[in-house]
Amino acid sequence: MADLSVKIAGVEFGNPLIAASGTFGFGKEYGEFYPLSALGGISCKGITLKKRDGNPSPRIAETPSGMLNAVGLQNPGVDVFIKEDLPWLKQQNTVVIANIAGNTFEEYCEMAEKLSDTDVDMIELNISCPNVKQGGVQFGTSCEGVGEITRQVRKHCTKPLIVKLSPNVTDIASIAKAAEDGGADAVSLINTLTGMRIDINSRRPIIRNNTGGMSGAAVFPVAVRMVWQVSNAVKIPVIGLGGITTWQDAVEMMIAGASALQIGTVLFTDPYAPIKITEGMQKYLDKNNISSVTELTGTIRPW
Amino acid sequence: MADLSVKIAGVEFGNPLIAASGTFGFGKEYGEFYPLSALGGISCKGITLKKRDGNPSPRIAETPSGMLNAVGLQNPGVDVFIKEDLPWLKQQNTVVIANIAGNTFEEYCEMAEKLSDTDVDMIELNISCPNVKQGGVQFGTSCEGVGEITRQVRKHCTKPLIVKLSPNVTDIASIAKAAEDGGADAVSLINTLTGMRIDINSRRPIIRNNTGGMSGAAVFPVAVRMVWQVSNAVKIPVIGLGGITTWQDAVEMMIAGASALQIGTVLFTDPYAPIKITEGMQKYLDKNNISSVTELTGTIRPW
Amino acid sequence: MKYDVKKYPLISNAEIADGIFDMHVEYDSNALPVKCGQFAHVYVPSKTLRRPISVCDVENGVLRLVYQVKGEGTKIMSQMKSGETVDILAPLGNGFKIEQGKRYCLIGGGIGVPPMLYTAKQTQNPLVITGFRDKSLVILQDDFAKAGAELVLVTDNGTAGTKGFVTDILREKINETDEVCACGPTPMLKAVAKVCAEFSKPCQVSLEERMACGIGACLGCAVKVNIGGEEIMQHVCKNGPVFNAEEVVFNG
Amino acid sequence: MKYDVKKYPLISNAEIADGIFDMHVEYDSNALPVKCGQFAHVYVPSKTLRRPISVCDVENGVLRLVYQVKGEGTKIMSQMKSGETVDILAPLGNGFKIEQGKRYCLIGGGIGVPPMLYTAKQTQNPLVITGFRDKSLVILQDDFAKAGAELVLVTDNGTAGTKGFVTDILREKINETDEVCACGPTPMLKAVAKVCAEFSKPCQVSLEERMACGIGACLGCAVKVNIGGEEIMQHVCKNGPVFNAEEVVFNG
Ligand SMILES: Cc1cc2nc3c(=O)[nH]c(=O)nc-3n(C[C@H](O)[C@H](O)[C@H](O)COP(=O)(O)OP(=O)(O)OC[C@H]3O[C@@H](n4cnc5c(N)ncnc54)[C@H](O)[C@@H]3O)c2cc1C
Ligand SMILES: Cc1cc2nc3c(=O)[nH]c(=O)nc-3n(C[C@H](O)[C@H](O)[C@H](O)COP(=O)(O)OP(=O)(O)OC[C@H]3O[C@@H](n4cnc5c(N)ncnc54)[C@H](O)[C@@H]3O)c2cc1C
Ligand SMILES: Cc1cc2nc3c(=O)[nH]c(=O)nc-3n(C[C@H](O)[C@H](O)[C@H](O)COP(=O)(O)O)c2cc1C
Ligand SMILES: Cc1cc2nc3c(=O)[nH]c(=O)nc-3n(C[C@H](O)[C@H](O)[C@H](O)COP(=O)(O)O)c2cc1C
Ligand code: FES
Ligand code: FES
Repeated sequence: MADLSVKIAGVEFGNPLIAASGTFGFGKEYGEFYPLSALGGISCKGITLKKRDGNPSPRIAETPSGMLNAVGLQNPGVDVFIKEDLPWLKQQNTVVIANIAGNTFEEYCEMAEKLSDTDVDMIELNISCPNVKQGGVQFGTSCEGVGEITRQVRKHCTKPLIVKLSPNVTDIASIAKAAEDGGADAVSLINTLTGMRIDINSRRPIIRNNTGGMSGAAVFPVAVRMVWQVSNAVKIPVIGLGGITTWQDAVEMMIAGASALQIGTVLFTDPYAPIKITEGMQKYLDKNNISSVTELTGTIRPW
Repeated sequence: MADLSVKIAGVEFGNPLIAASGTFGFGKEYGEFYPLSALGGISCKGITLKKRDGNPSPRIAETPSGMLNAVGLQNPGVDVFIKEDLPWLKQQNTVVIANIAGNTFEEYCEMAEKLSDTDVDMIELNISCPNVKQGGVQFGTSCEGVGEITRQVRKHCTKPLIVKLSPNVTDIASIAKAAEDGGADAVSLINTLTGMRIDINSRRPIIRNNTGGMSGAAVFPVAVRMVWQVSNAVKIPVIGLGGITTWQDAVEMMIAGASALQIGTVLFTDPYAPIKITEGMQKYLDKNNISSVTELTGTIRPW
Repeated sequence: MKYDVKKYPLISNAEIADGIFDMHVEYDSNALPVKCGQFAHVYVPSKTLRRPISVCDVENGVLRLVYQVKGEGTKIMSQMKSGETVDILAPLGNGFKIEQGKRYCLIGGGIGVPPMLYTAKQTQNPLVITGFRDKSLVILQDDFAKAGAELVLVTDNGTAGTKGFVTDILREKINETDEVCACGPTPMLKAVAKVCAEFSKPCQVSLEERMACGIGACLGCAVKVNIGGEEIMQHVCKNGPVFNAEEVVFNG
Repeated sequence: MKYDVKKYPLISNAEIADGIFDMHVEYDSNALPVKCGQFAHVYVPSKTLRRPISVCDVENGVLRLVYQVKGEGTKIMSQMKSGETVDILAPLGNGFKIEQGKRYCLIGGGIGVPPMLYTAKQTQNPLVITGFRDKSLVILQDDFAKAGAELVLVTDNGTAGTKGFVTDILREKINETDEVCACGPTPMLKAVAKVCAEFSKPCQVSLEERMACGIGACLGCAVKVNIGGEEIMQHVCKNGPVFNAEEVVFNG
């Protein structure tokens, strides 16, 4: 049987599938379907320094082969997370990644410091949340911003540091390079593509926040393209996400250059998707006599 | 019966639906389904100064609710277009828009000059073709580039000038503003979102050009968002496109801020889509006692 | 493992009123017992998001979902045929809290009527008030009758039953009951809550919000509730769909 | 108006070999006459792009499409049932040029076999060579026999008919014929073209390319052809799918 485990920045994952931040809460709910150890890891709902209520509803809209969301970082704050959610999560026998967002450099640094004192496995810097003014997106869309925040947080962070990138940019490869130069141990991409839907009867945007972040199968080709571009530009590992729906998509994303994967929206269609995707990958590897899933990474043969 | 006609930069369109460049050739083929006067206008296949063979095949891939293409501006060159295609097109009783792409400022200017001496109705500046190095995309993704090329072409162009914008940018509103400041009479958006698909068996990109431009329903929410942002930023009319599939989409895009619309990919699913969409809009307007389709433009009620 | 997704054989899927369908699927209620007011999260082929539909009834191994065709998803649902299977994540949500010995007034407005049937069956001699816009939309009257409910039908335009609103009847009869449960459009729920507050009767309302996960993980379906003076965010899929009316911040 | 899209009633859609289906739809061939080698552009529900499938046969008001399940689109096609309608844009493309009085050798490889049936019916006493990978994939032998063709069956592994390649038979028999028409995988077409060149026989080949519009408007399905020494781009959907083998730039 092929080996599904992967290693990112020194951290071992039982398989390359990580639940994407914001789609999996702090794990409890999906843990009622299957043991969370079925997943390589969990990127927790984005947390901020202080508790946030998030945006008013509606926060969700469907789009062709995808969806929009503007949850707006509803979360209990980093202290409550550390006290109430992390201990349970750490017992689930899966890698735990804290996804953090802030208004200011200081907030990011303070959270990174607090989390560095816990047994969380990795920290994912969310500088690309398009749904709140304070989602760090002001840092996430310029090379200077990404470089600077990564450098600052790096100083306060003793955990492996993933920087999560926004696809709403002209040149994703340079942005990734800036994260690498700033000291990131890995990059994850893509966060959501900003989109909008309008109810033609009320002429109101369906999402109360007017715009929302698009995810799901629709964005997959954009994600594959960006993962390919980024993995050609940086030496640190790339965690690929955005629209992965089937095991074939998972394999494709790794071939494009990803060392690990995250999945989000597909969970809403089928909560068992992670199980089906890992099983499919396992069979594919065995059938093709590939002994380790890591052998897929970046094996694209561009024309 | 509600009036479907719209006016963009002084040019009258019988209805707001324009065939999108590259999806409709020079009109002859779809003219075998219905008279082309059923359309408000036609934006012709992108033309270049000299004949181009385009990219090798495969040029097409399907994606969830959309497609990728990398045709690569195959076209007979501006002189052949003027001599062989334009005369026939001008007899079809619909607005004829020449979509032009070039390698250099000079090429764009020369084409604009040649076309200004014909009876083409409008010129659409394609500075956003992601599929050829020479598609003007180097101008299309920075404010300076867009401003400069618009200014230059403007000097050589006596026809109403539309600048077509790429969605592969961080800040679409500033880009549109640069086009307006450069002298554009209108902007059209969005061109395709760059994407990629890989055949997991051969590990080759499905598209021979490696990446391709994504279009179709999948991109609609991104297009609506950008049309809304742009129409808030500029005073010139906005032509909205990207993924319009149903009459409801058409209405939604106008509510978001579009004064006219283009449709492309949906033609491949259903060649009769323009007829169905205009009929649907007509019924909607009549049912809601709206006397002119122009009354929809920009009537979004953001939260 | 508390949750499960299963493919249930579709028994029938008939149009019972203008654009309203009654879907019956085979369901083992011993394996997955359902409380009244809970909902099913239904997978619709080719759609990304499931559709939340209240359980209308569970009896003799049959789960009933009564739904109105609104957009594309319910349209596709309405075209499913017996012999196919329906992929359902159920039961979800908290459901109505029913106490023995109380007489309930159950109010349904429009497509909010269906969950009241199963609720009626869980209560003794309930007063059921059903309201519709027009006679073409009236549903489930026979079923409520069979369930032994005292049944009142009102329509906005008087084309069936009494002309008027459910709250007109509620005002008349509220003192014959101990507690009110309601499901329907938000303006109706607000009006019902107001009457209940006036008469100091406890009132439970079933809310709707756009959903993704359906289980409390994505935080998509937030509603603001006021609990002990503090406004907090709760989620329709997990903390609801049923809330104490007095705690709901209707304009939130 | 040269083109039309119509919804044709589906008569049957049976699996006739491993993963290969035979779809029959009602078709008025007087209204829309079909030439052999032309194709149908089939709408697949929930998909953006139509699927090009060669016409296998047209007879007595029935159009036949024989297709192999490759990916999602053909999978969905294979699940369509009689009673439904199929949305088809047809006939498209140029088709084979058939001249009276010539004896044709018709070669089909794998899923390239189906268009050769209708072609066989348009020619007199054709020699038909059909090649498959394995016996589980053999199709349409009875139909060719009924059409009065001289029929040869080969398989790569010898599990049915003669073991070998279509070109082995072609070499043996080419001089009994005047012209060759072929459809199948590109390596086979290349090999067939080479034999024909050797024996100086004219050869027509039917090509495949990924398509969007199907009518020559999107320029998606380009192939390079060499016409009179000049390499130009043509399109499989409009200028093809049938090309003179000697003009095709196979590595283009
Ligand atoms: C707890 C709960 C119970 C419900 N019970 C019933 C029921 O018993 N019968 C019934 O007919 N309807 C019920 N609804 C409403 C039903 O979910 C929507 O009418 C349905 O989702 C519309 O889907 P659509 O694809 O037809 O519409 P579309 O507008 O095309 O749907 C687009 C998206 O918006 C969501 N959406 C649209 N309207 C609503 C809504 N009112 N509430 C929640 N999500 C919505 C859809 O789920 C989908 O994600 C219930 C809703 C909730 C939250
Ligand atoms: C002129 C012509 C005639 C054809 N005749 C037949 C026939 O009679 N029987 C038959 O079984 N097949 C035929 N094919 C091939 C058939 O079109 C493809 O197998 C089919 O489109 C695959 O669709 P899918 O959704 O199953 O595969 P997917 O791989 O999921 O399709 C994805 C996209 O790629 C396109 N695509 C994939 N493979 C091909 C291919 N080989 N050629 C063209 N487009 C492709 C699809 O149309 C679709 O747009 C023909 C192709 C052409 C061009
Ligand atoms: C409901 C929802 C909430 C999300 N919240 C967060 C978040 O808090 N932090 C974050 O970094 N990304 C968040 N995301 C983005 C996802 O982590 C992921 O980047 C995106 O959805 C693309 O992956 P997918 O297509 O597999 O869902 C959220 C996405 C969804 C759908
Ligand atoms: C096959 C194809 C070819 C295209 N060629 C051109 C082109 O030559 N010039 C151009 O400006 N846009 C071109 N486009 C982009 C379209 O005009 C349009 O911007 C895009 O497809 C989005 O609209 P849609 O989703 O309605 O197709 C092309 C698109 C497709 C699908
Ligand atoms: S739908 Fe996900 S939290 Fe309610
Ligand atoms: S498929 Fe459009 S030109 Fe052939």
